[in-house]
Amino acid sequence: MEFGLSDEQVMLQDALARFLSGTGGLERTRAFAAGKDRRAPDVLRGLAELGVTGLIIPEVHGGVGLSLLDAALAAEQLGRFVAPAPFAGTAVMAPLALLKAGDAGQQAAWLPKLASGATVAGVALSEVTGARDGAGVEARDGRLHGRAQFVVDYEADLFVVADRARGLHLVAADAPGLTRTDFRTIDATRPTGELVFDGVAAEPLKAGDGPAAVRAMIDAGRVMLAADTLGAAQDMLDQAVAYAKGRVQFGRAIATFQAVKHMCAEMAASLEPCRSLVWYAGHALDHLPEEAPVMACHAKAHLSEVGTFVARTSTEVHGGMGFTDLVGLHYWFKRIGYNRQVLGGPQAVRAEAAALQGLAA
Amino acid sequence: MEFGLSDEQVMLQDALARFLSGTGGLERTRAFAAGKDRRAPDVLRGLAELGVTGLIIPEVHGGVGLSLLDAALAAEQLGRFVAPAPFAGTAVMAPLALLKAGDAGQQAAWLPKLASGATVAGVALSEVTGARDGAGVEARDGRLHGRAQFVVDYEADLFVVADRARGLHLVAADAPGLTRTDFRTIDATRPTGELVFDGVAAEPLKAGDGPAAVRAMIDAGRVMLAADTLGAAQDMLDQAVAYAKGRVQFGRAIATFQAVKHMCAEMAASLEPCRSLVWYAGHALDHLPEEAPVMACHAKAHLSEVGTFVARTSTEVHGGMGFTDLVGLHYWFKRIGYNRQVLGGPQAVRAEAAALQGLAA
Amino acid sequence: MDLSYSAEYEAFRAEVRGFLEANRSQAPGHGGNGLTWQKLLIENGYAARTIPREYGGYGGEPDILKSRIIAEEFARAQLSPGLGGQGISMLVPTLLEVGSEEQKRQFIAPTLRGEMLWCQGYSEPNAGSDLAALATKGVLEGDEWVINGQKIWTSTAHLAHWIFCLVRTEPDAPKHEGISFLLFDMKTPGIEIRPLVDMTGAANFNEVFFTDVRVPAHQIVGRRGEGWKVANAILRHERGSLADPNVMQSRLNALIDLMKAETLDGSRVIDNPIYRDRLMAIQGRVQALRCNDLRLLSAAVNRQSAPLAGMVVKLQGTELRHELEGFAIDVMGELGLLYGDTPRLRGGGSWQRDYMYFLGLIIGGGTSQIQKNIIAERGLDMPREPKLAKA
Amino acid sequence: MDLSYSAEYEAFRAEVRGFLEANRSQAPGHGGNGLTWQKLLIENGYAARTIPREYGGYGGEPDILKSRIIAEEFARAQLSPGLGGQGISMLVPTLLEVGSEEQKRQFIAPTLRGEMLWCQGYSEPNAGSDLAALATKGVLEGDEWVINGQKIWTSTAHLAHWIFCLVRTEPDAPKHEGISFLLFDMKTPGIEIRPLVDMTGAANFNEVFFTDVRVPAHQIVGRRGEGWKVANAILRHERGSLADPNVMQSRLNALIDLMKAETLDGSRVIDNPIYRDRLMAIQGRVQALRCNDLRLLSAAVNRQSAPLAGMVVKLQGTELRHELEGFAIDVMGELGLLYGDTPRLRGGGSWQRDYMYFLGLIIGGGTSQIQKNIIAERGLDMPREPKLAKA
Repeated sequence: MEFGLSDEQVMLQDALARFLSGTGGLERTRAFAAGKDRRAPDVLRGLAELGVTGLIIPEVHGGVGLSLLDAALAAEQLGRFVAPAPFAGTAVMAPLALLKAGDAGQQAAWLPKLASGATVAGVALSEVTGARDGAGVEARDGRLHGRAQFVVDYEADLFVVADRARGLHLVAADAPGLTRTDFRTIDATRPTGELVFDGVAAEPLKAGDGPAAVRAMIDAGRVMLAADTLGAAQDMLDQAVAYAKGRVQFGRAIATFQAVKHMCAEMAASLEPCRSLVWYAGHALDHLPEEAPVMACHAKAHLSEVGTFVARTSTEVHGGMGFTDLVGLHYWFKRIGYNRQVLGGPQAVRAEAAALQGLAA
Repeated sequence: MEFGLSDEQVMLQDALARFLSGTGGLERTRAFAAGKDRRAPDVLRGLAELGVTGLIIPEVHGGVGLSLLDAALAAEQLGRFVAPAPFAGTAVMAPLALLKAGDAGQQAAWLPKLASGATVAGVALSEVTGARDGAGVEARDGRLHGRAQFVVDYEADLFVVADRARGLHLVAADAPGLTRTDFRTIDATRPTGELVFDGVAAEPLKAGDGPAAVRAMIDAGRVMLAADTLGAAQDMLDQAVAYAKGRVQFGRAIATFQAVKHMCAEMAASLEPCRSLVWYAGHALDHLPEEAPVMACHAKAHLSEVGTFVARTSTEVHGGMGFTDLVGLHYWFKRIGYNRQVLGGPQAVRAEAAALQGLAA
Repeated sequence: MDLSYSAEYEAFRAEVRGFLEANRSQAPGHGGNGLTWQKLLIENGYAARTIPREYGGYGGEPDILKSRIIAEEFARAQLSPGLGGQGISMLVPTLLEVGSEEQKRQFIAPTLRGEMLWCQGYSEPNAGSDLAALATKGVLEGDEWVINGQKIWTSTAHLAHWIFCLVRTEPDAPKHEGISFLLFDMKTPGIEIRPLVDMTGAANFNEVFFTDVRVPAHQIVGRRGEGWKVANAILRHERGSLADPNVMQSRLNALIDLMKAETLDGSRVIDNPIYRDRLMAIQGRVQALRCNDLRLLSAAVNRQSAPLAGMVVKLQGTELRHELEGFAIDVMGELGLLYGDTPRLRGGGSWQRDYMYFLGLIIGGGTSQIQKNIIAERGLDMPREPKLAKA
Repeated sequence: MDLSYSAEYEAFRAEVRGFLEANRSQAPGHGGNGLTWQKLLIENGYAARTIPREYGGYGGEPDILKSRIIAEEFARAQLSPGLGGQGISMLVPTLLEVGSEEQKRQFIAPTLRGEMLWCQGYSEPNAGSDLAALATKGVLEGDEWVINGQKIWTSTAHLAHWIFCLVRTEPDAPKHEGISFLLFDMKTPGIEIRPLVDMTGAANFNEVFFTDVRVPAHQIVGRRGEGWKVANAILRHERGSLADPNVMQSRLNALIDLMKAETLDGSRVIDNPIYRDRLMAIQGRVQALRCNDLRLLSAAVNRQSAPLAGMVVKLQGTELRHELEGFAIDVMGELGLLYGDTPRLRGGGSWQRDYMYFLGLIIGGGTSQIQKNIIAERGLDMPREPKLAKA
């Protein structure tokens, strides 16, 4: 019985934190956000060197063969440093698609490239978690038609696309008939956009159970976003505490004011149990298949709510500075905001949790 | 343009406050709660002498002919002093029923008695605002069948009963075939219970538009409960501030702790706009018929939420004392809890507000 | 309780409507020019209404209801209510109250006409909530103040011709009594302006740096050391205006339209009971603040007092706007993340912008923590925090 | 991460189950007697497990997992886990840590057997959050303490044989150092007990008044003036136990059953999306606290540290229980108001009772404000409030 991180897991987190702070931390994120590049190759390369891109890919395919909990721990660090890097799609959901629904040839063709970071894969299944704007993709006669919005890790070479029947397909980024429309969102660290399929020839993943693979991808994707929020929110709390200790008003550090202390205590009190929830949900993905979908919903919804509270409260503790670009706190605020909506907002995800338990009418 | 209380209205409030504190205030309520009496005749008599029982009854019928806003101001004082007295039913909803749906004979027979307090009328229409436990009343061949729960001002001589078709009926408390079952609730100040009708002969109110009368009764009843909560919550805030100024811990009045001050400030900030909301909703009942139903819903729902917050927060400011019977704060807490559920809880009332605006599917 | 307007006011309303109909073509955005429009409004008493004629105003009697009617009718006609800005809203009332006759004559008229734009130099990096801690120094050398220091949150500094500024001129006086209120030209040598980008992505504010900025000694309002008093009377006016419940009402209406238009899995969001419940909860709170506003208006008209009702407006209003805008983002889901120049953007990105901007307003102009202190101490008469022992 | 139990522990679990099956008929409520049952549990190591044999315990090694397994299996079998109360949960550990050999021999065994019931005398009317302010005085006269003062929040005072009590014995020492920890018989002359009725309508607590109560001098635990230290080590244990997430889980299950059973206008409440959304939000928070509890258990087993995870349990857990119970009242609507001996009551009135009782717990054992101070200062290393100037 051990519910905690192994030494190896702590080392993974530390290594990732060292790399991400060494690679520039907030300043790298700022430069990425300000520039015209839609990828940060240095960050991606570093992650590949650390094995993060191949974290859950089996060693036989060039990965390191770790668990989805390890992936969640990596996501937490990426959120903590608001890293401008693809992850939930290319390193988690796309490999899961290949592992659960791809045939041996597809796995051999793509998994090593994903593991090495040579290929970045985007994942288009937002419509399965809730279609907006009438979007959705249909497969007819081996070709895809329709529209997919809010692709996870959209700046990609390859797309894993879920159709309305929860079948999965591979589409090259330069496939004829595929039109890409870049979106701008509040979160400059994770580019996204829309794909329009006009009879695009696609390669189906049909070795496994498509709907089951889609379910696993959604569950894992939600836990990754929750973990990302955990890391970002923890950092916002840490920044708030540090700022409050240093900021003097009325002749004393504002950290000595009970109102400020209580704001920080409330953030800590709501956030600390979230860490265990994310661990459990991450563990469940691999080991507790019956619990995994519901726990992924709860992790996603609860971290969205707590994340929103922490994002707002940390900004308040920073006073006017929190509102400016000078301290850059808004990168964390917006990252948490993005994680809230993608793959299902809190209401939608709670409704799904109820349905999964047979509680919905 | 004047949105405020007239001198007469302030005098009415003052007179009522003087009477209710003079009649014993909390101690009178305690005695009532501890005793076996289900009525407090001294309180009722005093209210009658002040004209409160006949507040909205026209002078021609022995009342004082004031407005429903005046009635809301009276309800506020009753809540403030957690007075063990019938009001929303006997002094507001029942007279409205007679005025809007009764014929001249019925009005002449009952309104003077209600005005003088000689007759107390209970109102049975909970099932119209939301039927629990399969309750509900049907009228067949001039007789009533079924069950009505949570009668407002249940300790009564006469009942005004709404059937499922929103027809209204008068039933004497001792009518053959009528069985009464007393309930005990958290709120000892306002006895309630259930009526079972086994083919009870009833006198229909059929001079006016029954459903419209029921609508007016519900709107007014909701505003009265909201006003009662306003008064009770304001008093809980006042008690919290007074307690905090007097209570010394760690060598200083707890009112000097920022956490305690902010709890009181948050109560005041959420409660103060409620006063204007109740005024507006009360005014709308008489003067803005198109707005009245929605505003009554908002007053009821919003005061329920703010009331719950204030009830809990004031108790916390009182520390352990707030939890005891020694200071008796729980009478206010429970009064607010009662007002929250009766005539529709916040969710139900908000759903009705949406439907009234044509927003529901 | 009487929510109707008397015949006099109804007549006034008709007059305003008549004016707007007749002059629509002269309004900015409808073919007219902003400065000409301002002149026309002042001549007719729809701008600078209560400012004396000798200083360039209309010279009318103060009448809260007429002011409200003017605001309502201009909003209804969707025509500009004339020039705003901190010069007109803050400096002019200040000068009228405490300026010298010469200052009134020199500054008020060009400010009203829009020829002289102002910015405000109050906040500093280390003097936010604690404004009395401000450190920008002014030293009298001969007949000039020599000013060094830094201001922050200076909106429109890059557009302003002049600044009204708090400067510490009496370093040895108690901290509230060592500040003076100075006016000076933004073209004076030694002033550097840096735009301050905020979380909305816009530079709504600036930092302003002063290095040996020389200002004629007579450009002081009030006496030396009275700057705190001069500034404070006006600051209070600013707080309520950040959370106008009528603007909130129109945002709520826009939100309802949004919920009717947006779909999730093919169903309108407005048809989802959970979202509808949240909408109604917000509507109830908006109504409470609208009624509170009506009470404040009435109290002002009838010279009654409702101090607590006024104190809670900023705290409650900015919080509610932040929540309302955030709820709209939830309504749109992923589409609510879109921001800036991007396809599929809803409402010009206003929901995200205002969600962030109102978080800024929760903080700005006195944080929520400061507001709660004020409500507790001034509104509920709770004691101030005891003095600290010297460290 | 490994949530399974090793073979040793699975065997132990099987052993506990076997015991429970075999001995069910001896349990209270199933034909057995509470004191006999307690004796049987101690003999088998299911109660007083780690307490040395010479003091009447089982004498086993501390093993957190076995303790957890015992608790789980007794709960699953719905059989009494043996006697509880403040004597067993608080006094016995205190005596084991700091009691004299004589005190251990005199008090522990009869307490464990249930022959000696205790109450706790810590809080006073003016020493609640500020326990160090306690004023009950003990003066040594000859070889007796003479005690005068008042305690409050003394649960089971009317049933207890003895009390463990904090008394100020050194009036001239600094306030934390002037308190002693005394034990005495509740039949000692001069003790008056008044039941303290609370908002739930029950007398869950008492006030206890001392007038010249004479206590033998040797009935002190630790030395004079060490009472604060003696009491404090144990107090920490109490805080977490107020919000057991496993109890919370079973309340949540009961809530779901309630929502399936209750109807509004003929529809099951569980079929209303708004209520379902609130239910799921609560379930998510319950899950977070259950996972947090698992982490604390694991940290204790593996001697790791998770201080913040422990500090937040009381604040979060009591708050969540209060909200959960309050939500159940909303689910029932008017029926949720019923309380006491009344027709149509649901769940024996437990929802209303726990709604109120958990508000009491939010306050009791350190108010939420005190909890937040602790989290900020000890958990987040934020500075204490500066010292006040002497008034």
